[in-house]
Amino acid sequence: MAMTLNDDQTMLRDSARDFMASEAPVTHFRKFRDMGCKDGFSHDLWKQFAEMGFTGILIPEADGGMGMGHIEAGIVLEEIGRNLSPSPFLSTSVAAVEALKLADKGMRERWFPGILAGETVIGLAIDEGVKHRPEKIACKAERSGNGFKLSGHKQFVLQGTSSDMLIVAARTAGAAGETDGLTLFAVEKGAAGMSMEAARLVDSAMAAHVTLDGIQVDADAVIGEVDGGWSVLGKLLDAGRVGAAAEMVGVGSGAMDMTFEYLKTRKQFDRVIGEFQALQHRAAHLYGEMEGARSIVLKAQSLMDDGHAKAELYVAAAKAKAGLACNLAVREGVQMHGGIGMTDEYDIGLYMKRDRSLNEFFGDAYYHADRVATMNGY
Amino acid sequence: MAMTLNDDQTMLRDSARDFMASEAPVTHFRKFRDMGCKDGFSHDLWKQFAEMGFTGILIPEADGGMGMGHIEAGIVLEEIGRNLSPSPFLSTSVAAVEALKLADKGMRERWFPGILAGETVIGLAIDEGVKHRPEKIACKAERSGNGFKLSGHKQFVLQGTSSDMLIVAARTAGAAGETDGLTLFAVEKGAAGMSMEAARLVDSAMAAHVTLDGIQVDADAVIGEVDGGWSVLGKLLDAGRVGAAAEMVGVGSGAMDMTFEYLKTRKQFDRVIGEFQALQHRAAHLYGEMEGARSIVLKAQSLMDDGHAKAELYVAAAKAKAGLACNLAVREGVQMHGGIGMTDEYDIGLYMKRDRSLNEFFGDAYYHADRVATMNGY
Amino acid sequence: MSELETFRAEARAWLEENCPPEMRTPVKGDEDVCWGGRNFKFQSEAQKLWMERCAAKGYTVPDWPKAYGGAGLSPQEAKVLRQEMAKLGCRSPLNSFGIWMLGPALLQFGTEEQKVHYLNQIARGEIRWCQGYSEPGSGSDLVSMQTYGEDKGDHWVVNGQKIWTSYADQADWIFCLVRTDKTNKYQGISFLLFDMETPGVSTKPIKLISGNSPFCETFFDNVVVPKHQIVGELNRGWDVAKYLLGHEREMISGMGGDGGVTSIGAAMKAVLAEEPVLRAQMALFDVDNLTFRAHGERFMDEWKTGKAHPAYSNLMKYVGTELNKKRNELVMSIGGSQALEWESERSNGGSKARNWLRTKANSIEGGTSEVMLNVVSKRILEMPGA
Amino acid sequence: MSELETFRAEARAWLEENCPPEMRTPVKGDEDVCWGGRNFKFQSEAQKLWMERCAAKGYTVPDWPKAYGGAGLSPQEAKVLRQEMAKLGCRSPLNSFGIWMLGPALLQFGTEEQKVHYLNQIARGEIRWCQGYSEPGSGSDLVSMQTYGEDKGDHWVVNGQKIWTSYADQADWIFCLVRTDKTNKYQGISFLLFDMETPGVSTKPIKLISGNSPFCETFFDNVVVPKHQIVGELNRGWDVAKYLLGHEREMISGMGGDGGVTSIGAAMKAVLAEEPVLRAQMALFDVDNLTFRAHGERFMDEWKTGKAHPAYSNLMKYVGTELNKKRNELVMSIGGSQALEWESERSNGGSKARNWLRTKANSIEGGTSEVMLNVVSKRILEMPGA
Repeated sequence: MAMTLNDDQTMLRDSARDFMASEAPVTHFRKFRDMGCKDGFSHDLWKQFAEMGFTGILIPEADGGMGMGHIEAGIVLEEIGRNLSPSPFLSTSVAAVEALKLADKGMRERWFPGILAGETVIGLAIDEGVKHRPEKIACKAERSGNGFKLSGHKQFVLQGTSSDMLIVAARTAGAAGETDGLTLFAVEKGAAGMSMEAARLVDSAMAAHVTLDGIQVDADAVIGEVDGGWSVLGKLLDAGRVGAAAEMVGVGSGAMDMTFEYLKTRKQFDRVIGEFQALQHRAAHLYGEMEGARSIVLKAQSLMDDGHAKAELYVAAAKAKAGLACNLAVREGVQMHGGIGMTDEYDIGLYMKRDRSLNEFFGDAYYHADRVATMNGY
Repeated sequence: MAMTLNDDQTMLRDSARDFMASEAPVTHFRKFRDMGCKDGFSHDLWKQFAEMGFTGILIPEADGGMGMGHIEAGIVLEEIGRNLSPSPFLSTSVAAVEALKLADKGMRERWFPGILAGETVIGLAIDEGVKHRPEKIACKAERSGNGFKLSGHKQFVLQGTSSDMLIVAARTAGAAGETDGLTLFAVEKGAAGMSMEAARLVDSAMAAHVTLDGIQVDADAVIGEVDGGWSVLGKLLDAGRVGAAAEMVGVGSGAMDMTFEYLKTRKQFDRVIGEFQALQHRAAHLYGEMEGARSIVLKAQSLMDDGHAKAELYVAAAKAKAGLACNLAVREGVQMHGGIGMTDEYDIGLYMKRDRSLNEFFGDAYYHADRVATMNGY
Repeated sequence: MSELETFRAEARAWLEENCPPEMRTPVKGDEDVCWGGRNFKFQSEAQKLWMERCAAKGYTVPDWPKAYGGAGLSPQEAKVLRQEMAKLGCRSPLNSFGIWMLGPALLQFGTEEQKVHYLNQIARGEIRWCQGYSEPGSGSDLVSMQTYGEDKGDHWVVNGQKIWTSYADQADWIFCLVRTDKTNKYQGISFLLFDMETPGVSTKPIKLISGNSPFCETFFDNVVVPKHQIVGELNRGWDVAKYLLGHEREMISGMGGDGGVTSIGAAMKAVLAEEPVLRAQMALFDVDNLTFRAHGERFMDEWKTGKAHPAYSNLMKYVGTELNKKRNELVMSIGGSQALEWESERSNGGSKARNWLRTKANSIEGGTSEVMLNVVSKRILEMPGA
Repeated sequence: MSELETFRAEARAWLEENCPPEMRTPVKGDEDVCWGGRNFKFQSEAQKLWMERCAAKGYTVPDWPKAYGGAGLSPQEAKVLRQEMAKLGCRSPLNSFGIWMLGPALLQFGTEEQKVHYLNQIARGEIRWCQGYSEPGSGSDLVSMQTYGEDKGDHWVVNGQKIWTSYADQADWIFCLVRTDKTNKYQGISFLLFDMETPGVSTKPIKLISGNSPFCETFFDNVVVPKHQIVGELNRGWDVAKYLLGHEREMISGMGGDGGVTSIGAAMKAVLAEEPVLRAQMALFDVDNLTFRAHGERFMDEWKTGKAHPAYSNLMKYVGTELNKKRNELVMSIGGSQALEWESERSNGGSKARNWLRTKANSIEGGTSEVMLNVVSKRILEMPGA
């Protein structure tokens, strides 16, 4: 495919851009943050997402969704990033949906309608340590009765306490470090033995620590194959990674545009600071990094949509590059804003916080650079 | 000790600076390069080094030397670096002498007088692969008659074919990867079974590939203890590393000064290019990097002279930092010189070549950063 | 035993006897720091005792003359004292902008009367100072400041507004740059001292991205400042300010600390063992960190012996603050999702994240990195141009 | 089968039949490259045959119109042809500044007569071109050039000196910027074409740090250039030059290549396994490299559809050349002491070191990185100032 948006995609971008800018701009985020909202997002906005058709963007048409791909999901995510719009879109409509697409009909019918309606939120119970290391999953799922008994600890479950269901990755066989023997489970809210502690993050999102204390689930809670969860998880994670990368393109672009605007208006030493060549060169370099990030993200989305064998490599590179570029954008943004960039009153600091969370979510740039090296054979 | 040069050291610096600038400036280097000199250095200059007292700077007073330390050796090396003066000083008078200081009297008496007189050159036969990995030494030294029989392959032996003696690190016990079981040997020129192939390097120095084909040496060729060569080798290498770092401070400073001078005179777009703020900021940043390199090298030298337990850590950090800073200096130097920096006629490219060799010699910045991490416990 | 070693033994003995055990434990947060001043609430009896004992001995400002509340130590002795305090893990008895910033300026520019009066107050922790330099809109361009002191014979009447006044809401007095001549941009500013309780002074904390409010906006509405409260000459306040900024830069660049050579990598070994690329970043950081500590040591030794370029502190400020930002980026990376937590007990109230965000100001306050690079390039490297 | 797939099959068949086996092996060095021209010595019969067959088919310049020696392929067809050539490992039949630089400029600015004449010569590899832009002292500041063409009615008489003329000593003709109006700095330069055998033209190779001499100084001493040998309007040569520089930038940034996405890390696996910090640098480089290839692909697609900013090639030139320098630094690091060798057979005559040094010019020639950043900042980001 050509590395440019086609007409449909351009239309989607325009409508997503208008929607986020009018319904969920940074002021919307501030409002929910300042009221100390326990969900970290607005359920009303989530419904509006559904009305716009965003929540089902990746759900197949046969299941009532839009049947679109990762490029389209990324278009929405970029605008979410640019406006810091708080929502469960990335976890629910991108990562979880990608896994549920591989589930049987019963599972799809159980969850897709709620997602399409903007009523259902799904959390991802993957990470167990402070860093993303899915192959090290140790949570246990032992055969028990008609199904399985889950036990272990999960963390960094975004919107966990607001979720109607958690996708839990657990080990039905093998040991931590092995990719075989993992299984994904759909565990519903309020399951006996599940306890959660929500923690507010630096970007005001809510992330839960989840304890699974012998939770009993039926066999039909399994998403995909027993012991074969690694491939489903891989799809879920790659969707989440390229999605987080797309959101970071939005966050970085938002921070960059705001900063360039500031350079064109702020005066120091009787000159607009954008006239200073040292800042100009840094601005141009930053622009190049963000343009690169935008390109590799588009490439990775396109390969995912094509089911290309190299998709995994490009997704890893895209998550790494978007993370590095967005991080540069927010660091340069705060520095070039000077003192006011340090104040809570100005938005640039909010972009820095959001960048930090997104960089960490689904594995940071260093983790993915390491994966690129491994996939490249060294 | 205070992190400034004392009066004696300042005098030494002034005299080394005058000497190199008048007797071995870049034109001297060019002359030997352009004549395709097989040694890669001038024996006459080596004698002059001796007359200045440089060759015995680290040789104890009891052995007829100056009895000075690594700070003083570094002062000479910095001026060598600044002028790209070709000489066997680093291998012979710094690294080899540091090992020979730990040898018995017979060995010291055999070699120190020639070094003091500027007549003897010693080569270091340490590296076996393309990268510096001393713990991986595999060359064998098997017991044989009154001594040992050496076999194996060595490379990157600077001034190897001009050397009167090679210090050969070989394995009397243990296997590649172990630090125990190494022994250092003094192998004289022309030993039966030794063959060499000299290769000119990018900086016009001559480095030999050495084949040891069952070379028979007596027991008294051992430097230090049999099987205990790792600690002697460690001393030799740390002296070489901090010495190479000091030389890189000189190379980087020479390149930097030349570049700053150019920025102050070259005109483009009707302005002296040093007026451009983007170049000014890069210049100031580079200056900071070089000043940092100068500082950590001085610190490492000082800790070596004090026999401090942290010397090894600081030497590794100094080799890494000097390598990174000097590399930045030559890259910025060539770029800021523009087109003429690419010509053989201008000196800046010679600094780039010398930097590359010195960065590689005794382990590059990445190798030493890795060692810093290991020594720091992670 | 050399004189210095005798001093070391004495200092050691005094510290062992006088430093309460509670004051030998690591500082956990800002609440453990003793700032002194009229309104300071000591966190514990030990904290109060430690400050008072040090003040009596002259050890809050060891290298100041005895007449001004110091112990009159030589630079070498002061270094030995710092070493011994570090060995025992003694906390700093008193932190203060008076000690770090105003003090050195008064020692250089103050009258004898001012020195005796203000320096002793500072040394005893009686008066807490804040700094009034920046103004809204002036930022890096300090000479564009507008706060004006109108000459009324034996006093000035000051009107205007300052911003980024550290802890102004907790400070007792302010040292403040005030325009006293509107016709001369550079030589029309004076360096004034006045009480924050003077009628007309008010403050308003600024909430930062870290969630904390260490800085204030400070407003002056017809504030009366007697003429004897000027430091240095009339309209030459810029000289004092620049001198003082040099000291601030040292402080911010982190050279006043305990050396900071301990790698943060070791404590994070388990994480780094599984993250080879992150470990490599940490390794390269450690190289830079060891370098900076050696650089700081060298700079101090050159500074003390008059060999350092007068503008060199600008370089140290640039290098040190950029390094500190990098350190905190790594701390966040290694800390992973837990370091993102903002309020939880597990994250100690988000201390890693808040510290990380706080460090972003390091390269802005006290002269931005950009201004530092300008100064280094112009004054040290002597690059041409305006 | 779609039209494009039909074309693919045909192209494939033609290549298999016409590309000699020797021309399907990797290019080892500059001596394997076919540059064409009056004095070119073909390295082998196969090389000559391959160029001639391609020229006859229009495949030396596949997307040029047939009337000018091309095959008249659409951009899609040209891409397919490149893909098929890459699959078979076919060498480029003809490299030439005529194809890469002058050709596109003539297509845009040339008269019909010029197009028919010069483009066909280029396509057939008959005339080898060089570029006369830079002058000693002008460097990045091209408009300050001094080479002057005096108007003599039906011809100019050119005097002056150029520098960095690529392969001028081997070229047949030159496209050259010449000042034709001394009163107008920007609009006083014309774009002239002339034969290097014209009396008064002489060249002198410049030895580079890589040891090679791909560039010359070129001298003009009363060189007669007929008036019809101008491209574009009188005194508007700068428009032609800028257009052409855009093409040069693409070429130098490496986007014309085969994609270049293959990691150099895999081949160096054994070294990298023992060097964790170097491996991390390589990993981060691979991220940047994959990024740049995707970026180039996106740029090309946007360029072709008219969506790219006209100055965007400046950004690609900056990013691509800096990346290539970094790649070669890593190649040298991984190659270790062997890569330092300069003449040995083992090092293939120092090819790694010489390539590494050669890449240092990438960010200077065809517009320095600094000029590229200026242009991006001013024209794309619309930053204020002169």
